[in-house]
Amino acid sequence: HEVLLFEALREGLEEEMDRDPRVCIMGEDVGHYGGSYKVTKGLAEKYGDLRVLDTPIAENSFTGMGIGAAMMGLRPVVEGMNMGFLLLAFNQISNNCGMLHYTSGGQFTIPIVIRGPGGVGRQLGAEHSQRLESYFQSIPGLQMVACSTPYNAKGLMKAAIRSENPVVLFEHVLLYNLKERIPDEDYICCLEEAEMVRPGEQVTILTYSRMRYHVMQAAKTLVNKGYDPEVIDIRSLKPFDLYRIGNSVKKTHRVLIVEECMRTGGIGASLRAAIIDNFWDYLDAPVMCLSSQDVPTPYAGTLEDWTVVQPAQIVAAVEQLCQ
Amino acid sequence: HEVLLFEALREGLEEEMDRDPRVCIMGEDVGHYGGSYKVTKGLAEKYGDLRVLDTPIAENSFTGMGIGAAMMGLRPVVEGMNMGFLLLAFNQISNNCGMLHYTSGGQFTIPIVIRGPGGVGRQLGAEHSQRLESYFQSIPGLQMVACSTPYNAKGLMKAAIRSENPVVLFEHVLLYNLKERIPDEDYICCLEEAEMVRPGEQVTILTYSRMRYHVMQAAKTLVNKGYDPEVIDIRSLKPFDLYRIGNSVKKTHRVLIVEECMRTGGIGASLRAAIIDNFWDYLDAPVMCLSSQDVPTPYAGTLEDWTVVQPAQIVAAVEQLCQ
Amino acid sequence: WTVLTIETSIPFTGHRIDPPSRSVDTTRKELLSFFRDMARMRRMEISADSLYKAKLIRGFCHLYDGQEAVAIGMEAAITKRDSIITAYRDHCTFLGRGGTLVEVFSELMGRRSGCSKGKGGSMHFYKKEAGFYGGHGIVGAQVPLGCGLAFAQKYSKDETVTFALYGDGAANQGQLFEALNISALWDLPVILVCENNHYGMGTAEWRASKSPAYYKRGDYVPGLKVDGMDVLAVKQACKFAKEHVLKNGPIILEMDTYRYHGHSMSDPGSTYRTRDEISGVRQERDPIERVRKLILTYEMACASELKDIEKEIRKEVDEAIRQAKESPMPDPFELFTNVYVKGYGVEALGADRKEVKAFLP
Amino acid sequence: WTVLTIETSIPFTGHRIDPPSRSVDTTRKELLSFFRDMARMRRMEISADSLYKAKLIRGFCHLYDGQEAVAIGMEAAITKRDSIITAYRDHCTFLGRGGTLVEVFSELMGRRSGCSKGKGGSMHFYKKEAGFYGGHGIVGAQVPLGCGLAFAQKYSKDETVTFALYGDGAANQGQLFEALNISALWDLPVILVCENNHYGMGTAEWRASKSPAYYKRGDYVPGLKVDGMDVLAVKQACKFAKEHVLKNGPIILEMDTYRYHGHSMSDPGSTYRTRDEISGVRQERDPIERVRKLILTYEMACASELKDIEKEIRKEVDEAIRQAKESPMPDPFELFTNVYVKGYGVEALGADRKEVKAFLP
Ligand SMILES: Cc1ncc(C[n+]2csc(CCOP(=O)(O)OP(=O)(O)O)c2C)c(N)n1
Ligand SMILES: Cc1ncc(C[n+]2csc(CCOP(=O)(O)OP(=O)(O)O)c2C)c(N)n1
Ligand SMILES: [Mg+2]
Ligand SMILES: [Mg+2]
Repeated sequence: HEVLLFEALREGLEEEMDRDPRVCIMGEDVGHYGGSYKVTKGLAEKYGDLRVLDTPIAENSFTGMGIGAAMMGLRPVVEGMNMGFLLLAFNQISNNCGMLHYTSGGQFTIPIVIRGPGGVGRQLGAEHSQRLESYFQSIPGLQMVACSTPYNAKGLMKAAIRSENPVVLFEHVLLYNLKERIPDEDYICCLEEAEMVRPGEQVTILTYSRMRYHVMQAAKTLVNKGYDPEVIDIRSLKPFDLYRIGNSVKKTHRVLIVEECMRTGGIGASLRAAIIDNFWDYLDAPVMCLSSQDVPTPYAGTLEDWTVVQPAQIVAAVEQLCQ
Repeated sequence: HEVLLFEALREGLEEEMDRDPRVCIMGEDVGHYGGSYKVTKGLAEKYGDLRVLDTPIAENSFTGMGIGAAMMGLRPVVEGMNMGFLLLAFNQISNNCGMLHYTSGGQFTIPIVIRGPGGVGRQLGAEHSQRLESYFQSIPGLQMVACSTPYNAKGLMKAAIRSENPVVLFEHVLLYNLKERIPDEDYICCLEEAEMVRPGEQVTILTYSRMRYHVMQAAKTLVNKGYDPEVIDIRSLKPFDLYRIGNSVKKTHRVLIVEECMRTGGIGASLRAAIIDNFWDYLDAPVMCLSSQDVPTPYAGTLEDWTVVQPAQIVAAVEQLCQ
Repeated sequence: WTVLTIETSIPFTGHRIDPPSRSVDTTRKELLSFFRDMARMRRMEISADSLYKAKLIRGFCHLYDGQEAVAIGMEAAITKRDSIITAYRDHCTFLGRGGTLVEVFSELMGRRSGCSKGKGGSMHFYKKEAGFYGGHGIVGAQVPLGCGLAFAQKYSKDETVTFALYGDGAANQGQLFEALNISALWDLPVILVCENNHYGMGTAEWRASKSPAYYKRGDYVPGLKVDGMDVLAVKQACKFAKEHVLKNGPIILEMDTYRYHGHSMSDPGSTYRTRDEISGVRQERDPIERVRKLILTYEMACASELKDIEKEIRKEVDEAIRQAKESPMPDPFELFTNVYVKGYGVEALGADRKEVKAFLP
Repeated sequence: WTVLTIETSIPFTGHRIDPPSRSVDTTRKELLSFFRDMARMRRMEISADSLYKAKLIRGFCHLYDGQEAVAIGMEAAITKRDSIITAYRDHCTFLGRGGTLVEVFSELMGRRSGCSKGKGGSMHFYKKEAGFYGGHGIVGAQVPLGCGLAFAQKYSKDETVTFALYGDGAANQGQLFEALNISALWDLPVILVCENNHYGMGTAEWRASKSPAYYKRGDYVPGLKVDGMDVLAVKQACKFAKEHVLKNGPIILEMDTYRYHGHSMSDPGSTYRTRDEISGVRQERDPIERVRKLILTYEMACASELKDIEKEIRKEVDEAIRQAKESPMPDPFELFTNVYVKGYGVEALGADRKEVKAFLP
């Protein structure tokens, strides 16, 4: 059946809530209002106020409460109305989501999912255009995935809920209305696996979330120009799927990373490091990385566009790499 | 005169407080108690309760208050009793320290200094062994420096206070008692400059903070083995001093980074990326990076030691690089 | 008729404090200026709505219509040396501080002549020289900043005060309680103003607050409940509060108010409240109509004179929009200015401190 | 003498609630076990102090001596199906929940047989099967977790409750106010227990809290002030609180208590308070001496029998230390276990999900 991405997320939630009575949802306006991006629409009616919980605007403590509930065996899905607000909950996410399993010598697990929209788009301005994957990536014990299609949105949501590890699921403000036909049957996506988007021979382009679409736009142009790029959506932002990534590098010997993070401290920097550590000998050219500019996201539309990587830059980078 | 590192920091604070009546200090137990690492000892007596402010345990809001005060022209120095506690203030640091200058189109500056001890050491356990430079590095608009000697501790403190930008000054729990003779005259260290620790010809070792001492221990062994490493303390964690770093790379053609951050999302990853982007053509070998393990810091002493890079590993890495 | 004394709509309710008198002094001049200023705000917000629908404004846009009396009453009690800080619903506060309509519309449309050069947008208006400290997008995070401003005021022995505004939803953010405690300990001249419009996005106050008596939420800090639809009551309360905090440290003012629009432009504003509720407030409590009635009752002006004022305002607003539309989009290089303060010989510090390495497409 | 009724030292003070009676039922058996259990805690903490001085314990080590009555009185009122969560001063709470001395000393010395395998240390004791949820190093951050535990209890209709403990310093953390509001809205069975030992590190309560009446700090949430040095008062209050929260949602208990030691091992504990103050509390309010006196007054045992108990305890503690010292240091590979839950065929996920790439020197 055909669904929009936000509906796919909702299906994932609903199926897991049906499957496992321990799954519950908390966040601001997730209940009666149905979620500001409609991801939880209708769920409060179906599951009641004890399983779909509207919270006050208190990110730090409702995230903490989710973690506490997870320590006791529930499987809470915590929504950051916008991912950026979870900066207020950073301590809980870092110290308790990420490290409690360790500091307790394995006694407790934290099977929580933290999810919500992030990324640059719609002129939402500086605070609402965060790419928290760069801030969160150093947290040990946390897994991070980014969805980019209705198919993988649903599959990753379901896998994240079933995981015993704390998982952050990144959604993107600009992708909620993507449409796709997805299977009617139950399926999940492996949390730790990258997704082959377009097989190719000449250069490996690694990307995720919204930048996947800028890359695919560039790929079209590149193909017209006679290039044959391989496009991989890395999906798992921590840990990286170095198996699939490695196979591609061994084939193409050239890598371009395209990310929406700012270049300092982004996912691209860590990914580049991992590739150099593991596949240096296979590289015929420096690993390139295109990132957003190191600036707060400006409001004005023209400036906002210049903040993130545009398809033309990707085309140019590939041409340079393949010289 | 000869001072311990924590005394050097105090001297820096005191001189700037004498020089500029707008400088004030806030934090937990910084006043009557004198600071848990004695960095502010005696200052409350000298400057009174309005300039040296004991706060409740409320990191998020006293950091916010420091930022507010800075908007109005004060130059607050905010102490994180341990840097790790500032995870609670992440939102204020990211959105208001880092971005307010930008979102206000330049109307406001935030001349605040945020400082405190961090790093692995003394078996302080997971929450008290954070290396927040990896979490903070993506924040646009923030400058970050790490001190490593009494000389640069004082010089960076003074420069940070005088800077119109928000500066995070990282101190290290294990370095407060380092002793050194420092000038009697007024001096500052440039915030954006790396420090040459040991000139050499064969390989560039980039490091900072406590790892500088592990590197220097390794350097001794390496010299005995006939190697000639150049050691640079990068000091400025954001932005990098690519001028000095570049000159070294152009000379040695080999780079080893030694950091205390965890390898995922650390300073090393960004530094490696910057070197590859800027000096690829000068490299004769892959840029190597030794980082802490991607684990919460365990309490047990033996495990704690294994978490961070040890001198023997540095020696081995240099030998491999110089093969 | 130089000074006129008017009763506030309802008495103030105090918490740990004796409330001020209901009798408020005012003048014809003041009431007419209240009328004009509030009507200008109203018109501005309604035009912003149209511009949004025409896609000239994008992103977030939180309108203040319904709440005008708070901004105007507050200004009437203080000077520009006092400070104000608020959240994202900030257009009218900016205007109240002396900002211009052109700056407002330019910023809303992301133009160069916007008050933040088009880089801030709707949620980031500021006016430093008039004591307006923004304009903040993260719910509640402006309150510690506000307490910090008050600290700086005390530090420099200015005898000025700070009004830190936040909503009923924000009232549940922990940082408010932290900052209030510190401000009380340090006796800071800060007034926490809770603009209770009864909804935080789609959530009614009682669903987000166990105790929606926000003027009491400071517990050990005194509070005052004010009819925020009555500009004279607001003025009286703010005057009272300013005097109080200079002597005794913080106070909380709860302004009982209402937003006519939805939360932001994507919210129709009618799924979590009834249309009757909205129209009831419009009919019975509208802050502009209240002043219009006063002016007419006391025969300070006639109905057609007020209509004329409204017509003038309409023109003024249209003219401002026209000018704002003419302002160009920001220069591309503005992407890199104001990240860091100048002083290194660079606009923005990239990986390389010597130079920005940014290539625009 | 099966059941004996004893008056608490002082009456309870209630906030928005009628306090329970001062008359507490107890038995000889209970009083003797209180004595033994508190004496064991005291001895354990004092031995930890010695081990720290001998450098066998490193890092942080926050001792609980002086506060024993809180842990013991609380346990007497509840079962192991109820949950407890606390901060870093957690050794005795762990013991109270049924943890063993060997696990305590092993963890303190970073040994394999520690309750957290030596990886947590002093601040990270847990005992899942007995409802002890730690042991947390960040001031105040355990309270939202505790409220979350209570949420899970309500969710599973367990009729059990959670005691979330924090200090007078922690009482100023915003997350407490947030979590309390949510808990009140959701009617959660959570008891917030403020262990007011009057200092947060070097800061006296009144220097950190404008209102140090912590039992009232919940504002709209009821509270009870309890003599935390009187184990029977603590028991009575906790029983009362448990019943209350199952029916009515949260309550705050303020336990008036005292820590004899400095904050942690690096704090001599005498720069911000007088030695007289400390010795005064020891002489007049010591929780163990109070129980000793009761036992002697009611002739439930003679002085020498109590001395014998103390001697036994001393042996028990020494034996536990001996055993703990024999426990080996953790295996190097433990560095990588428990980062992620198993399930991918790897212990820890590195950059490469197939295998850990870690080389130890
Ligand atoms: C920390 C944070 N959480 C959530 C949001 C999203 N958000 C923006 S406004 C708002 C409602 C705030 O309501 P209130 O404080 O009553 O102010 P009002 O909008 O009514 O003026 C929410 C939830 C945010 N901006 N920041
Ligand atoms: C968020 C945070 N800030 C600061 C600290 C450092 N710190 C540890 S304990 C403590 C004092 C806490 O006092 P209180 O809550 O009264 O508990 P007590 O130690 O008296 O049991 C401080 C400031 C911390 N661990 N976490
Ligand atoms: Mg509201
Ligand atoms: Mg205390």
